[in-house]
Amino acid sequence: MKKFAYELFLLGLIGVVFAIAAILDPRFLSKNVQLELSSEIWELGLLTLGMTLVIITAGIDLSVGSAMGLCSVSLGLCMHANLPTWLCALACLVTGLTAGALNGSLVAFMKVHPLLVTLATYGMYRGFAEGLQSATTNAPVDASEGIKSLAAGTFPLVPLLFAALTVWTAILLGRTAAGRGLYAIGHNEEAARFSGIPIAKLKFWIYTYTGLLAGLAAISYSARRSATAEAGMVIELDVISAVVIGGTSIEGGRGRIAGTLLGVLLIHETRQFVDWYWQRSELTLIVIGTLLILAVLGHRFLFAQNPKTR
Amino acid sequence: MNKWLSLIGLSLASLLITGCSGSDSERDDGTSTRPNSDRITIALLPKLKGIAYFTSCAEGAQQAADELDNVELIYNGPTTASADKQAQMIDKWRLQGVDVIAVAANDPAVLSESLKKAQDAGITVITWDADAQAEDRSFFVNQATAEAIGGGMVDTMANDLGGPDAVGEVAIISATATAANQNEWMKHMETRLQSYPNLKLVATKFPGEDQNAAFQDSQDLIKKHPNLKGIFGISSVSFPGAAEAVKQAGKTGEILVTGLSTPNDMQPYVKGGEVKTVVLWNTQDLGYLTVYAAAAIRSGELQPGATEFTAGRLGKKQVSGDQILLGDILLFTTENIDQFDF
Amino acid sequence: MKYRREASLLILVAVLSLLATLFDGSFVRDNTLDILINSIPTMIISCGVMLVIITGEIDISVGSLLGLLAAILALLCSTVSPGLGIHPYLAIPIVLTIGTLIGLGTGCLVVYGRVPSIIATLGLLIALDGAQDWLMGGGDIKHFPQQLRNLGTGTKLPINLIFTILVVVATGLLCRKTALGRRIYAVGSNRSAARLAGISEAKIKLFVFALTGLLTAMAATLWVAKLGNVSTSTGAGLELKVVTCVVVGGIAIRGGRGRLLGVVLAVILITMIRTVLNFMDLGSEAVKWQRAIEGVMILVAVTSDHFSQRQQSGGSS
Amino acid sequence: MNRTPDPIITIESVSKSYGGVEALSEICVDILPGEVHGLCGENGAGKSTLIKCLTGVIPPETGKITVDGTPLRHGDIHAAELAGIAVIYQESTAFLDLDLVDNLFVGREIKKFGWLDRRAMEKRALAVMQRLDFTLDLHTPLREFSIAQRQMVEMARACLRDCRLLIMDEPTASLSSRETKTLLGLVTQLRAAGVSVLYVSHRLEEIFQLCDRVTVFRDGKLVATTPIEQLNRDQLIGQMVGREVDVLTRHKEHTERTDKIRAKITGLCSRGRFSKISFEVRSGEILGIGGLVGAGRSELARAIFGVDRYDDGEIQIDGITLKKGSIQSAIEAGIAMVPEDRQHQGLILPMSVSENLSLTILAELTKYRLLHHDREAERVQSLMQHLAVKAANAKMEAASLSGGNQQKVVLGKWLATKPKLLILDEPTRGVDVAAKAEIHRLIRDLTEAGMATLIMTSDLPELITLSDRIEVMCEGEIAGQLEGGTATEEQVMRLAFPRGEAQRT
Repeated sequence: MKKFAYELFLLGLIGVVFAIAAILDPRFLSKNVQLELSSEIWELGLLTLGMTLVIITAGIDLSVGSAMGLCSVSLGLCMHANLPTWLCALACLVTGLTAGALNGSLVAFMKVHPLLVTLATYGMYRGFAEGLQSATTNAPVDASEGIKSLAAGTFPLVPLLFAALTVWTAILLGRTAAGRGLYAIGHNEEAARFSGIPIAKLKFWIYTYTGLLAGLAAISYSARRSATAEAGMVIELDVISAVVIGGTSIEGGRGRIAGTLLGVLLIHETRQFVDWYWQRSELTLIVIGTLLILAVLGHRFLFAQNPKTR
Repeated sequence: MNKWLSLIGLSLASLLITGCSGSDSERDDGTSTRPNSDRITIALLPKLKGIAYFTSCAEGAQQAADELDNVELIYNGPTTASADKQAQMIDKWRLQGVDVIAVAANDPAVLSESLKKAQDAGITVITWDADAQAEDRSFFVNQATAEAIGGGMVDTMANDLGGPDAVGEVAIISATATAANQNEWMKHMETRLQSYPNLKLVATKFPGEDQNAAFQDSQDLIKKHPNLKGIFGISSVSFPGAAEAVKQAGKTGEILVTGLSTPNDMQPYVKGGEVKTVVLWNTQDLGYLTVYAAAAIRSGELQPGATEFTAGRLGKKQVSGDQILLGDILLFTTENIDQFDF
Repeated sequence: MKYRREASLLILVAVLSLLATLFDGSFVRDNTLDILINSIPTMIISCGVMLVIITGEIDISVGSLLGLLAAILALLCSTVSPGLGIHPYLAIPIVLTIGTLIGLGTGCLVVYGRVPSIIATLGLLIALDGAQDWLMGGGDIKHFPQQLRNLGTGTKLPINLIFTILVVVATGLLCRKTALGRRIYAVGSNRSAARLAGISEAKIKLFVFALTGLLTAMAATLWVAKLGNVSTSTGAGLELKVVTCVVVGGIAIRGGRGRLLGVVLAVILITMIRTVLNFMDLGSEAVKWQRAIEGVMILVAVTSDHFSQRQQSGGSS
Repeated sequence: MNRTPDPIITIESVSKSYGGVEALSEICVDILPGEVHGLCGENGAGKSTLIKCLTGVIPPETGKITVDGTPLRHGDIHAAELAGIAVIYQESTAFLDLDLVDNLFVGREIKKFGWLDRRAMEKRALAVMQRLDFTLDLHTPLREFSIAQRQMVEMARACLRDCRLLIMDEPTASLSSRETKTLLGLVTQLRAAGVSVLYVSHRLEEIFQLCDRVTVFRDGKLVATTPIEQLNRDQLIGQMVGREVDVLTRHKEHTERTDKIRAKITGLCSRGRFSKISFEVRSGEILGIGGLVGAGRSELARAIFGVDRYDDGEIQIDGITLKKGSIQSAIEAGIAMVPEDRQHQGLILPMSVSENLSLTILAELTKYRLLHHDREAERVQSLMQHLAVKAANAKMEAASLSGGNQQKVVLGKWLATKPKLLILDEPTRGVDVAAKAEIHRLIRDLTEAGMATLIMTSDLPELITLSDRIEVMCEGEIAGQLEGGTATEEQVMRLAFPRGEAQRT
């Protein structure tokens, strides 16, 4: 149990949010409300899966939100052209894959610092999304019936997909050679290289995977709202916050999917409840920012594994 | 052991944070989300919070809510003009069971799903300021259509530059290239410009929400186009940015800037001469009317097919089809701007 | 070659100027001063963030911080409600103090709280943005006293530019001519060695964060003075622009390396991209791609350096 | 020699413990003015802790340190510096991004009206370099200097501080023989000038050559302080390990040396690093590569292991040509490498011993692509037994092991791959005497079992006793071959020095 002490702590915090909600407005906790509000969580959840891997290798991807916007626009263009649903979805995923692969190859093969690469592509992908949208449809595109029934219909495809990917990512991280390699890279890239870990390959694939997830998230988002360049705006802040609150070290080498899931849940519930009860958008920002700092402080001072080392 | 202590500590801290801010906000706008059978809860959703335009609408709305003693008003909106965030808020209001949701839509397509769901849940949905898709709401409190706004700005500019035969180059400074409202207005502006053959649109810029960029773009336009006579600043960022750029370039009087703004907000530039005419309507009245309309629709007083209804101090207001008309566009100039305070 | 980076940035600036001159013969004459003035906020803040990055940390909260400080200054100075109408010469020192204190607070989180700086400042980026919106309440704040506006719009003498040059020169002197400056580099270059040399890493880091806060407050003041308008979007996205400039200017993101001159050139370069694109006849369709074009240029600037560096140093350790 | 009875530094019953483990207990040592005082002990004996106490990096828990009769403020770096205690650390404390002048003066800048007085600093830098008899460019960032040159800068930095006591912690660990000679000469010079030196080294030859008295620590306790004349080599080792150890067994002729060529390197070139390298290593053979630091040995090792690319030439393992610059294909072909820098390249310190050991054999431990934890534990357990790694359990962080045990883990993770060719780059640097002997024995056993071994080392006795054959490198080329066991240190050195310089020395 000691191994999961921090996860328990996060659970406790989520409990605190629920407790506050129970006192202030119990309606927030009703099954119906929680279910309805959960539609917001899937995109955040999907993106954190990739981001956890990236941050474990001591990397970062600031461009996920922008990539999601670009994917959404490409999906919109395909739907606008009345292409078959599967082709639309495929185009969206391929866009994400390509965006991720560009990040990945610059980080892995050109060895540019991931912060720099994704800082640049953050502006670039959003720029392309906006350019593409305004040069073609010049307006968001309504999700086609096909896409709607695929991702926002009665069959919970997105949640199931998210669950499956979560399990897959957790297994990848905890039970495979690749996962062990990711931790090794995060702790000490040089030593990992000398141990024969295929660093470039692994890095390339995790950024590409993150791009693919951005594509998935874009489909989910577009089905709920519409295909627009606005998709994923500033979501990267929530994604990074959720991963870090989940106990993944921004310095690399430490982190678990279980923590990330709880981080997502904590951010989601906090945001939703503050929005729900106080109805002040700016207050939500203040609370989320403070939560992020407090969580990391809490982790540092309560769960530092080895107080002897600096 | 100390883990649990810490947990308690943290929870206390978070309680404290949320607690403090809670009392604060309730004092500020006196909202309460408790439903009450004989009271009407109206949720007023602007395109974005924090700009003078919508704040003055909210002031008017609050006046109306105070007059109608059975109305509780919730006013909240996204901090950027994001349709997605608006949709999230509509969803929450639906779940909280408000009675009326009044939306200034950032994007009809994005909001459609949420509005439909709200209507299905028995909530009265109306739009104000910017319309959604017609089937997604019962009434639209129409202060001006996109066509009237776009056309109005062009007419004003042409008028200030010398009437139907106005000669010169004009430019538009918008927000982002994907801003739905601005794009809609620009479409109509370009159409209307065709009726002024000697006004030539030489450039359109998209500085986003960045003040500095809006200023820089205006500055560059002024230098690049020496024959520039007019700039349309069609967002809350680009209008003052353009006016300031004209002022600092020493082109006051030579280049005119116009756009949409509350009179208070642009008053210094109207006085200064960079802006001859500001186009707008009475925003306080808009908020006021919206709340009255919402209450009237909810109580069944105002039903489809009606041709007019009484809105407090505004008196009888015309209803045309599913549109409630606010009245004419106001033009603020140096003569009349001091008469308005919003 | 030691000044490789600076030389290539200079060449890029020259190429862009030339390009713009093709479209407008008097581009350089007409625009040099304006480009410099428009670069002021980025330039001043970059000086601080550069030092932070040299110590091996990062500060991405400056955009929100600038917004918050501008809002505070606006509320203090504005002559119309909700402004308090305080004399700017009283209000400015207050804002500078608040800026420095917030910077110091960030430093404390990083140094004593041991929160990684990217996370601490990410949290602040989000929270301060909320605080700014909270404070602004209604809408834009205008109506500033002339003494304040004069700092930004002195037509005869660009006081703000002169002041910025002073800041840059002072930063340069700090880097090259003072013990403190060398210690900032030393901490970023090898922190354990710095400790053994008797340098207090904590003090150095607190200093650079506090300085960044102070410089951000100065930039906020000049921002308000120049644009005469504070809105809730003031400062949004500035942090990314600043970090981009610092990195393109050749400051190693891992700390210890880089020169101010490169950063100054990078700020000018990145500021002028917009103006140059404005002066090229992009046509109504191409204008929509402006942000994408800027993005591509920045990506090229950030990565091209790695191409050449790789060739230079080969694969050695 | 001028002997004053009063010691300049007295250490009285100093103790310090970390998390319940006593690193130093009741240590009493005095250091006389103008003496070179050797400090010996196995890794973990407490030498580094004592140094940290002396320099004020950490405060001792009990006891006191006096300089010239005045007690030193504990845990105060500046106080120690003011008292004239300077130190050259084991790990480099250079600022690679700063230039030479900055490196010399950072923390103790010369100022004029509050500004840096660059000219004065440059002048003093030149003076101190002259005194130490070397010249380096003042404005080149240290990154561009060799390790030996950086070490010289460190020396100069210490000398600049007008120190009374200079502490040198393994100063020659990464220096070539010639550079070592320069450095030792320098120490002698300092002694003549009245500076005391506390000299920490695993290299016993240096201790005997240089020191006046030797203090030996074992497990945090003082064993003895003895004048050097009263000690011989075996006695000193005896003091360190508590028993007499056969440190460097004389080379035994391998009877089973087969003729099977395991690795064949032909015409390997890498511009600016090495050129025209050709040799063969047979199964059951240890090939030593000697040469000065900077002769290209490590670079060669890196190229063979695929860390760096090379321009020309070919590497074959069992007749199969390797892909250039790919560690993965080198490992697949059966090459393993124990790299030079244990802490940064060899191990992942924050990971557990078990995770470190299994890192190279993850593919073997998977079933349906999933890691098999039981199998992993089994393999790790057997490796740890085989290598006699001293760790409480396999879940311990690698960082918490001693240097020798860490090196065993590095060795172990590569032995797990059952390599055909094992490359060892400075395998025993910074490893204590006992662990060194164990590592040597291990290398020999494995090689006899059919592995081919390539060993790069600056430690001449190690090179000579361990290798079957020796290739000596000089300025990136092979200067000559020697037979292991029968070669002398002088022969190696003669080949290692560039032509022209050899005559002079």
